[in-house]
Amino acid sequence: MMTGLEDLYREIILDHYRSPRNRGELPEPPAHRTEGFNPLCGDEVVVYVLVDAGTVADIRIAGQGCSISQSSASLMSAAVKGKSVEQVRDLIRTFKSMMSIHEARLEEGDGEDGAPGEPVDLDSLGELAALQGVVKFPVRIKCATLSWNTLAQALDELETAGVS
Amino acid sequence: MMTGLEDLYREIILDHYRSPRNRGELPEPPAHRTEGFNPLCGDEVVVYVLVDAGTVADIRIAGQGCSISQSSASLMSAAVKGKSVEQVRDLIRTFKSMMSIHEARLEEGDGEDGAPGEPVDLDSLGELAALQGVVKFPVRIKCATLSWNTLAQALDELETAGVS
Amino acid sequence: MTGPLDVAAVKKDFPVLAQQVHGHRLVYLDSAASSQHPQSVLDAMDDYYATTHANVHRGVYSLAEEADRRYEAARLAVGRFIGAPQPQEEVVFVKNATEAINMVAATWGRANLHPGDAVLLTDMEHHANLVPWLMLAEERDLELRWVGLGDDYRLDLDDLDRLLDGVKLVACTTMSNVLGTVTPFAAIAAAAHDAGAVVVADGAQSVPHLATDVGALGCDFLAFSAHKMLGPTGIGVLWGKAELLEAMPPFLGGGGMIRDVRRDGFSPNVLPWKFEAGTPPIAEAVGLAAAVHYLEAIGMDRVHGHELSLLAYAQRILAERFGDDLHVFGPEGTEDRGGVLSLAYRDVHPHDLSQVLDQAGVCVRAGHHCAKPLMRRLGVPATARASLYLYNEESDVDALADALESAGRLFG
Amino acid sequence: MTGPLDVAAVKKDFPVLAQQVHGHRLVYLDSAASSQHPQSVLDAMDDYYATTHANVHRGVYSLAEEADRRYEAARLAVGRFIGAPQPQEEVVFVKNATEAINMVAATWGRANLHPGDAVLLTDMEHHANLVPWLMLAEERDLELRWVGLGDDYRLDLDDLDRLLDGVKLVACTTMSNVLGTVTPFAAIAAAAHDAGAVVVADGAQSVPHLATDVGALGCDFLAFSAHKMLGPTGIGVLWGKAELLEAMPPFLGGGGMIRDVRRDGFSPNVLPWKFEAGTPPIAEAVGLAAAVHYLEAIGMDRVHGHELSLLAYAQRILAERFGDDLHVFGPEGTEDRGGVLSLAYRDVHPHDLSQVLDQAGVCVRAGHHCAKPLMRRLGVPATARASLYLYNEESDVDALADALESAGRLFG
Ligand SMILES: Cc1ncc(COP(=O)(O)O)c(C=O)c1O
Ligand SMILES: Cc1ncc(COP(=O)(O)O)c(C=O)c1O
Repeated sequence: MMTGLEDLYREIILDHYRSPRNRGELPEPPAHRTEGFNPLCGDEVVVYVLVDAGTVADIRIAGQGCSISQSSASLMSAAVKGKSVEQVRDLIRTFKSMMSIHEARLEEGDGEDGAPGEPVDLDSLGELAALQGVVKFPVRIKCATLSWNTLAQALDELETAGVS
Repeated sequence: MMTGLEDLYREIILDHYRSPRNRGELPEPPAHRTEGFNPLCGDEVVVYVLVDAGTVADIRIAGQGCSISQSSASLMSAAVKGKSVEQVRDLIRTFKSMMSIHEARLEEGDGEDGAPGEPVDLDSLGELAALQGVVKFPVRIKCATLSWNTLAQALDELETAGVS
Repeated sequence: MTGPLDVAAVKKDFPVLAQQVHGHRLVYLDSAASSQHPQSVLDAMDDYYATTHANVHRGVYSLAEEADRRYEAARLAVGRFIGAPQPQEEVVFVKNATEAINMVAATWGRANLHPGDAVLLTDMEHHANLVPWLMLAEERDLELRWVGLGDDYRLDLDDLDRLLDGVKLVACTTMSNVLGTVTPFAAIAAAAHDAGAVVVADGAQSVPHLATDVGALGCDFLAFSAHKMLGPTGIGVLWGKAELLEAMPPFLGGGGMIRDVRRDGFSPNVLPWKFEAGTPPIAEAVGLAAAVHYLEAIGMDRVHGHELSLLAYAQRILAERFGDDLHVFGPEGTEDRGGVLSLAYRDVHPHDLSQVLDQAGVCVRAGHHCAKPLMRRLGVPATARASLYLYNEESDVDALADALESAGRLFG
Repeated sequence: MTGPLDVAAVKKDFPVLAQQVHGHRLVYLDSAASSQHPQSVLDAMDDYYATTHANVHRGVYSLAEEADRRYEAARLAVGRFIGAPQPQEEVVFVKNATEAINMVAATWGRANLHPGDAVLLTDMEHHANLVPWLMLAEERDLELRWVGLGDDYRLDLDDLDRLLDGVKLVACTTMSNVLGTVTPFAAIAAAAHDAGAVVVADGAQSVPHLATDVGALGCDFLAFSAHKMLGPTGIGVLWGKAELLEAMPPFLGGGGMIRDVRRDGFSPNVLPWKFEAGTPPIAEAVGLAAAVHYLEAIGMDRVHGHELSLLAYAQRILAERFGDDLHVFGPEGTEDRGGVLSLAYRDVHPHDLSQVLDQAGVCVRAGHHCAKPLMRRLGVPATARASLYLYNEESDVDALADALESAGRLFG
């Protein structure tokens, strides 16, 4: 592999890209469907989430995207299934803070040595920590967070609808 | 006088500026009134022209402006009074071609050595030739031509109205 | 950041000031129209073009990523310079202050102003903060109201409460480009908000010269241009409160401002890109950020302090040397004041004055300064305006006075 | 102006191409997004800032006069480059091609298009030539019609006469930024005029690469951007026929575009300033003129010839090395074609492709290229697009092919 890319394309990421978990659709209702776009590149993700008794009972991912957005969605689906909505929200928060570039870095940094905005407990992320290399490739961060933002929106919509 | 300015502020120009000829208004009708603006600097000129039997029987100039626009208007009023509309149109054309900067000069020139677009018979301009130094100061050309454009517009309006 | 400004050092940073004009050193007194540029601003743009240019927002490769980083970093730098609470969303790059105000009129205005609604302007506004509202007023049949000008060249606020009654939008300059008057913007904005109006600040003249904090100003929108604050041409800024920007329809349509486009419609992108259609002024943003850094390194309080002390010097020297022959359209003294001196000298027309001054290398602007309604109020078609910035010094004022004297002799 | 292009000499003129990226020489294949800049363009802007910057249109002093002269000279240079019959009136400087098209929609469009009127677009358009019409269609309840795309990646004109029947405006690209297809614009424009329609040309891709003559194109308006033709960011051009521009209402309101302003209204300035509100992109116009001079010195026919021979080389090499693993979305061969290669390589996502290519210093653009409707028509969310310009050479194509091979190995 060419130098530099190994941080981005970890084996685990390529594995989830080649064999995505929880790919497909869920009947709605009872599932809830939310679409997400990355306006910069055209990637689209569709998240089907089934919340039952405050728990993400099932989740499926459809749509198209690059290895990063697809593997991130796949890793996410595996990580959230069976967790309570509250736990899922925590996980989204942790994941997004791993992905956030600190503003100071954007302004002063050289694009290579940035640190995330807040300390993140990588252990709590399990396999998801494999995505941390994405932070070194700022343009790809939106790929990695697309499914997470879409899931967050789905949960918000469900909350507004009084389902969770 | 400071160097360079003597071409612009010839004695005859300062004289017409200090003692403008044909300043004032004419009753309309029978006179025709046309306003001109220099949008870049706010100068305004009002030309009252009385055309009788194809001749500019009388003319008056009102409005405000710099020494160049005022003296040009004054010189113009003296030059056109008593002339046929056709002669006046010729004079306007000659004057404006003295004032025109050749496009090539705008693009390539150094702002100092330009020649007018077409050869102009300066003799036919009489006292008006005193204004030729204005061409060396391109921004002031619009000052010098303001009253002339306004007069041309007045004659057009009269023609459209079938008066001349 | 205390202590006086080291003008000699500052001047060295500005290559243009080494020019000779008609055999004289350049005395540039037209910064209110457009300022000059320190070498660091030119270098920042050259470096951008020579090492990292690429289109932004869409590129994965390193060059594009770095272009993106510099462009977005410029947004943060500008946001911090004006105290924007959410710079990443609220700072929109436009082509100039004029476009910024037109954008508010065409988006917030068209969405929120309906026939009969009232808009409050002032007698001091630049055409950039007039014509967009005149256009909208005609299109939407709006009522325009006007804060008048007092004989002290300040806004006459006696009637403000009555004028504000029922007003939907107030658009007001923070500093007059003709009179140098710094308006009591925060007080006007507070009263306007109490009356339920949205408030647009035309900051084109104050942002380059005074420390700016959008919170302290109390505006909902702030418009300004880079080229008046040591930055390049081709870029300006609209700052707006995020919740207002969110709710506004987009302005121009095209690449970068969309989330999705189908044959039968489109959905807009998130802030701030929703308002940045097409390839933005990337190098210009980089140049503007360098200008902001230059100003911050000196400190805006020091910049303003320097201008006020020069202004006081100019007021004194001009009064001493010309007495009643010279009139300055603007508040006396230095209170509520920036370094702008609009002059009437005997009855010499401003055009002639500027022409004669140019022969001595002194650059002043002659004309209506894009404020024709104000000119009518002042009863003159034009003024000759000398305006000061951080690179000016007392000898520049002396050169102005000397040149005025020559003009007096010529048009005696 | 005959004989092949001396690419080695050209490359030396572009400082950015001396860059190293990840230890490799920079192979810039993204000129369709934005081109790079010869030193002469940067020098022209630096010289402008360092010797003559001042605001234009209003200054009497020498510096301002010279700024004005350079700005208006740029207008003439641009006008001549596109064969404008009246460059001094017809060339309007805007911020980018996107603004140019929005301006036509907001002025000519709002003045002339009424509910039920039909506008004809094509399936190949960039969002810049779609969203403004979608916005206007929604505002005015217009009917949008579409020229379809043939399987040969050319416009399908079989139905043109029927589509044109009753159409008021046709907006069409001269060259697709995704497919590289050069459209039969002159024929479309002639048919459109016969049907009584006004014709807008999106020339963003063709003006930088093909000799342009607005008379030969037969358009009524032409939009393009400087940054795709060796010029700076922050400036674009709208060319329009003088009689149409004359009749149009103004776009943005502000300084420079007025003849007079009163409290109760304003009257617009003459062409072209009527459409240039606020301080224009002065340095950028100077830079654009330098870019035009650079292109003219080489000759547009030579530029285009060079690109076509590189394109042919790329088509051959890619077919030889990748066969069916690689698909090019665009017409085969070099007829009606510019140097744009939109690629699909096995099922490697364009983002990943571009990322891997970047490691070898090869810059290609991944994404929908602001043409989402076209992407849907092609049945892909994105492509990886390599685009050629005068500074590219065969070794760049080889580097692209080598890097594609590495990507193939990684995503095996
Ligand atoms: C065909 C086409 N039209 C319009 C545009 C818009 O150009 P700009 O982003 O400079 O406004 C582009 C470039 O992105 C283009 O390729
Ligand atoms: C008070 C004020 N507002 C707005 C503007 C418009 O700025 P620009 O021409 O850069 O759009 C100016 C400058 O001319 C100004 O002085």
